[in-house]
Amino acid sequence: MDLNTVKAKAVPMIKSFGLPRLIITGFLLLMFVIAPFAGVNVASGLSNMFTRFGMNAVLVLAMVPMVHSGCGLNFGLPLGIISGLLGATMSIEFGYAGFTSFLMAIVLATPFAVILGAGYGVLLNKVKGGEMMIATYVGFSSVAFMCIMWLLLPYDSPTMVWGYAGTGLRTTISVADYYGGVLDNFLRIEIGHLVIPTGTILFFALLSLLVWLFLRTKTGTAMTAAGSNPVFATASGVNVDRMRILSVVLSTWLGAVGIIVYEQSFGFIQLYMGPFNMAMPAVSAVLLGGASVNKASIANVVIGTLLFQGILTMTPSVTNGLIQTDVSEVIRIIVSNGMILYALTRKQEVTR
Amino acid sequence: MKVTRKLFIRLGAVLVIIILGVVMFFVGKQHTILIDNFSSGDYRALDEFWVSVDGSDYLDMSRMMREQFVVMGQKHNISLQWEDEASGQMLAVSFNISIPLNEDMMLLSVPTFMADMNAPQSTWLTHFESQATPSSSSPEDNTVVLDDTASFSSF
Amino acid sequence: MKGISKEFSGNKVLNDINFKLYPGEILGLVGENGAGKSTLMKILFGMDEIRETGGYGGEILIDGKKVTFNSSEDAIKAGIGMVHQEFSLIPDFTVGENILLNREPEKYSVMSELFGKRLNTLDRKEMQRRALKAIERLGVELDANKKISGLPVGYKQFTEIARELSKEDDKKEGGASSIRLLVLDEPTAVLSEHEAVALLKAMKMLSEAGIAIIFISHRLQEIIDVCDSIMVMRDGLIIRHVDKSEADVQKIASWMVGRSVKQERVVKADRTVSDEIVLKVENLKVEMPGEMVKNVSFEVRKGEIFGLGGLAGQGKIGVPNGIMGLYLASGSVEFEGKSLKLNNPSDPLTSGLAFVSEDRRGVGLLLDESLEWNVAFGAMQVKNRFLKKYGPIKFRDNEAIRKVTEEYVDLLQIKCTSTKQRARQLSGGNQQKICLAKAFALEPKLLFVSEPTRGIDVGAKALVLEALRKYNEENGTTIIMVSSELEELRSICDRIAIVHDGSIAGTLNATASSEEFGVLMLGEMKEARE
Amino acid sequence: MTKPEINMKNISVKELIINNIVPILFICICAVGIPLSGYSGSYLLNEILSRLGRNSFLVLSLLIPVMAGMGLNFGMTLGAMAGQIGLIFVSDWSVVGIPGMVLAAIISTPISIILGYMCGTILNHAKGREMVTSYIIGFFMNGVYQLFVLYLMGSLIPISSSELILPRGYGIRNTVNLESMRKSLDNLIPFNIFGASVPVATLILVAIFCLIIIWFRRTKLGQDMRAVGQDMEVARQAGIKVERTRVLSIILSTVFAGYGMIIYLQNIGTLNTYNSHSQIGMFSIAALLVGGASVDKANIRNVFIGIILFHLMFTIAPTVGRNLIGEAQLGEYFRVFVSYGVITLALVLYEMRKRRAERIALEKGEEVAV
Repeated sequence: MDLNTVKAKAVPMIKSFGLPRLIITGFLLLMFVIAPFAGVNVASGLSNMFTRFGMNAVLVLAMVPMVHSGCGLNFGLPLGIISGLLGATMSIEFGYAGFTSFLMAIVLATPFAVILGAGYGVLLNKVKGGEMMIATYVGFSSVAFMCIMWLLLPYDSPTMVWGYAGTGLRTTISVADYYGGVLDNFLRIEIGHLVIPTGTILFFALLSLLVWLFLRTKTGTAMTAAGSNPVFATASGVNVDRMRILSVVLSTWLGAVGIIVYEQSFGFIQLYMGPFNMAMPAVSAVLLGGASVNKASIANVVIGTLLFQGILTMTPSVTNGLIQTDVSEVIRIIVSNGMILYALTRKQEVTR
Repeated sequence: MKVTRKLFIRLGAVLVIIILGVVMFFVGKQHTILIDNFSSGDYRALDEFWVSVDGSDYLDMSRMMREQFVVMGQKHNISLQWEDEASGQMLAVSFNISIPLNEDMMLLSVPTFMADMNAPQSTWLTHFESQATPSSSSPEDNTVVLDDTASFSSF
Repeated sequence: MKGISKEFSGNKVLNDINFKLYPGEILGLVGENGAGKSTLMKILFGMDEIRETGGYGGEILIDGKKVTFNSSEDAIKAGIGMVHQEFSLIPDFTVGENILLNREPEKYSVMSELFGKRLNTLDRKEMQRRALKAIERLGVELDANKKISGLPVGYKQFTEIARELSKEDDKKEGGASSIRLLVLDEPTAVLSEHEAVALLKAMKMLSEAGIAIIFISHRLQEIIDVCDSIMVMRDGLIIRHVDKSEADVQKIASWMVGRSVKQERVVKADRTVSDEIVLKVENLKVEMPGEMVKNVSFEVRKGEIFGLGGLAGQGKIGVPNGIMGLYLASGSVEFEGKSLKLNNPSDPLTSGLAFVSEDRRGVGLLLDESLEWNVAFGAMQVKNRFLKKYGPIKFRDNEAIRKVTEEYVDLLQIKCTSTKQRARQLSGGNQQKICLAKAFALEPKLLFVSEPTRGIDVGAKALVLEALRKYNEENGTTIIMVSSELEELRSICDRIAIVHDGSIAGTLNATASSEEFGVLMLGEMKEARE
Repeated sequence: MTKPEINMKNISVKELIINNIVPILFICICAVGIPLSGYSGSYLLNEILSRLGRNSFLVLSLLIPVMAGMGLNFGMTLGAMAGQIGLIFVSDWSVVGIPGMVLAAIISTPISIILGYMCGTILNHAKGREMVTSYIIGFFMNGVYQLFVLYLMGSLIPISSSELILPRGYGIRNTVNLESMRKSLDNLIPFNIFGASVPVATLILVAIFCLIIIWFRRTKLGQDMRAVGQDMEVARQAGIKVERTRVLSIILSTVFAGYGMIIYLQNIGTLNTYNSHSQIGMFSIAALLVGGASVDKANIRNVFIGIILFHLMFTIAPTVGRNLIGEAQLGEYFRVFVSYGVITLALVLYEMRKRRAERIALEKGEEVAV
């Protein structure tokens, strides 16, 4: 095989894979290669990666429905997170424990997710073309609004409210006594340093399967078509606006479930400004996985989350080991926002 | 022709701005002058004198005192007033000092100055190394707040 | 202009065009859409488009000297001005600002020495003066300080013309000679009667001032009123170039459309078309930009191929788009005796209508999805075909979709690597066939086909028409075909209705003479003007 | 300044309210809030004057991109970063007072120009979604800024002052003390009115900037920007260099935002190295929108009305929260909510108005055709 044929084969492959993704994959591999030299245990690095993958994957999955229906990247993820937080705190307030509390959190979050999602969807239908900016700010304002609500809502479970005042929720609430780790510890695999939170990953797989199946139904197909070419969908008798609302509701609900999964793994509920910056990492993860502003698949979610979380877990330990400096925060910011920028400025996507 | 004219004007403008920057650097550089009334070597401290820097209010300095003046720029005027021990008359002197650009802190020893007013500036105006309290290198000192939501309350 | 010819990727669109123009002469240029008028004008104006597609043959002489325009700026310098069909005006600027857009006189400012010329301030007084001067030459009343957005269309048109006139003021700076020739591309199409009269008057004034004008219009009466000579183009040739005294509306119309019938009628004569009315449209009004339908009524018989013809922009395309609910419509549409809900795309679809849109890439296809999706999607959504049911949940039946797509790929001879290929990657003709397949998969009782042959090559054209004809014959499906190409309609339709100015000018049998169609298309029968 | 609409009479009262819903809402909030806060008039006046001085320049820097049709320049954070880098250097060299500010401005200018050029070029690749892109650019450059300030300063870029550098030997500390520069501009020309100190020199500077903007609108470049802002294609046909004009508008905005940041920080007196800039864009934009501006229309009047109303709310919110519910934190959250809510509301209204205008344009076109 001479050089030219290699080139001829490699160039389109790189193009379809995307240069930034290639760089980041290369970077991650490099991290794993040099990890032993930096005195970092590869196995614990991997387990960290898997744990964080489980934590975040559902949140990233929440991007998929909205992208499919043409609503763009779900910068309004905080809205779903808020629904999840409401569900979680109510489940604790009502005193459920263990796996029941996890289930109940999801069940209780569902009506909020549906109502908020529907309202949000109606709003997005009114601002077609400017969804992303408005989604960002809807997310932010709802977080700020909920900050007020967390102070005012009549919770009184002692584990959640401020001890001295008796009212107002704490900024962080431990879920250790409720649903902390219920998924992570289910069928947990431990081989030496390598730990895999099987339950969480299985749960993500289940949700992915559901989304995958949904996209193969008549409605799911209509939703994808509505995103791919709304005029075509209309001409084929699909109610595009309804499809978009449906997708927003789905995304919001997945966001709600996502945050509950995140909490059970993380061990704490973070209220107030906690959900504020959660949209960006999820957005960039799905983009990193190969999605674009109007196309996203489950595979994008899996690859993207693995890569993104891999970078996040490996860089701090490796750079710390090598140059005694933690540059991971900077790398996170540059990678995640750079990825979003790349997606926004790609030519083919502007012509939608 | 026109291109070169424009180029000259632009280069000129850039030059003017650079010069302005340099001037600002000289004019705005902050220095600390320590006026002290310590006995040093052969020179005895004065009982009492009054000092003013760049026309500020006179400050009363007694024996073994050291005062700090924060000033901007290099050229400064120092005025001293004291009571002559012999005649009981009030005497005054006013003189200019020029602080080297790279000196952050200078020590002006008044007794040394009084001993020989005509001595070069370097004899009584000397470099002073501030004994800044060595910062305790606790880990908290090394952390910075990167969370951008933190600035809400600071706004 | 001498011996001008132009090829677009092998298609000869202009062939040996020769004409002369004297100072102050008004030349009327008429022809059907696609006759080559616009291309000719683009060559004259030195547009980039021409050079990018391989330049042109022949030469242009001004005052006996050969000129070559490398860009439209060159043309402007030579004193040629052009007013395009679409306005290029900034809505929130005043008339004056628009007239002098990017040619504003400037006052010297010190800052410009430092930051470049663009920091000179505008010389408002001089702007006002030049704008007024240009308006004055045009002889119309136009307030230079009014904002464009608040003006009626006619005044926008005047602004455009005034801009061309004002360009001669630039000569002090840019060396442009005074304006010699003005090209007006269908300036009256959007004007009201009153405004059009004012425009014609302005044109006469300009011509008296020695400016030659090439005037393109579909309103023949206007042409006869105002022009000194009239040139008729068809299929890239000059058919006639006559003095106005030799022309009347009838003659011009027949020159325009009267081409020899190249395509044989292919419909079997003995085909039975029942008398049963299957579709009845009354007082249809559709708000489709550029293709407004004002009041259309017609009836279509079961099993027939019905043609809708007419010039571009007259509203024929709006008819199917309105009935299928893609654009806001009102009026009544009855299908098989049942009235259809308008403005609701799913109702006509479920009732058994289907539509192949003229906007293939915009409306007709999911460019980024597979051919399978494109073919099956409509049928899946409307007819619940290609689905597998598990309880209440309906899944796509990928196997059935693949099969049906392959079937149509064979049937319509669609050239593709696989049924999984993306629609974007196909050629125009094959994309059109996919659109047909999509419509056929719906198994419609009535099929709208809008401009099915636009922008596809000859072979594909014949195939598409053949497919339609066959489909009609074999399934007895009623087909309503909308096309700008009259000959195409005449080759397969039974009856043809001509749409003019948003309503039906008349319905003729396909065998009627070209002259009759020509007259209907130009709508001159109805609006006889003095 | 844009002249008032000629056909003012055609606008109904209802439409007038809808078009100005944001300022009206704010006037209501302030009208209710001021008595509840219990602040004295002179205190409020003092606060407003000081905030007017420190924020005007920043908000004014947003006007130019709006004029060029690029929407609200969320990328003004870039300018703020440049300004901060200037200030860090200046305080390392211990150049203080007005000369320090001037020097910081001089240092920030080339940085702003480079950043603005980058931002503008990227935005040219994302036409139609400038705002979300500029917003992300802000975040992205924040990462680069951190890389510079937290890791390279003190290691690669010489910074000597131990007051600035973290004990570990590189990176700038959380806060940079600008005490020696604090209010040096504000108090340059001391003046008091009703017990409130007026930052005369700052306001003069702001006034000069306003004049520059007014003058700029009348230049050829300003005219070109307006043309590009309204219709890129028409402007291109007329021979205006659209891309270049757009980049220039962003560069100008970035440079002025840098100066604005320096003025802002001299009033505050401390520089939060890693936070000061990150929210400044958001608050400036919120203030502009409160003043009745929209994504495609903004003028100097909007700037001042906006700053006064927005900061009035900002000042009183915590106290009102405490007086009303007994929780100052509530007021804090409230004002954050309002800031974001205002931007959301303004963006939504803008998008809806745009779609309605398209609809009306269609109907109008039809009428003419009839």
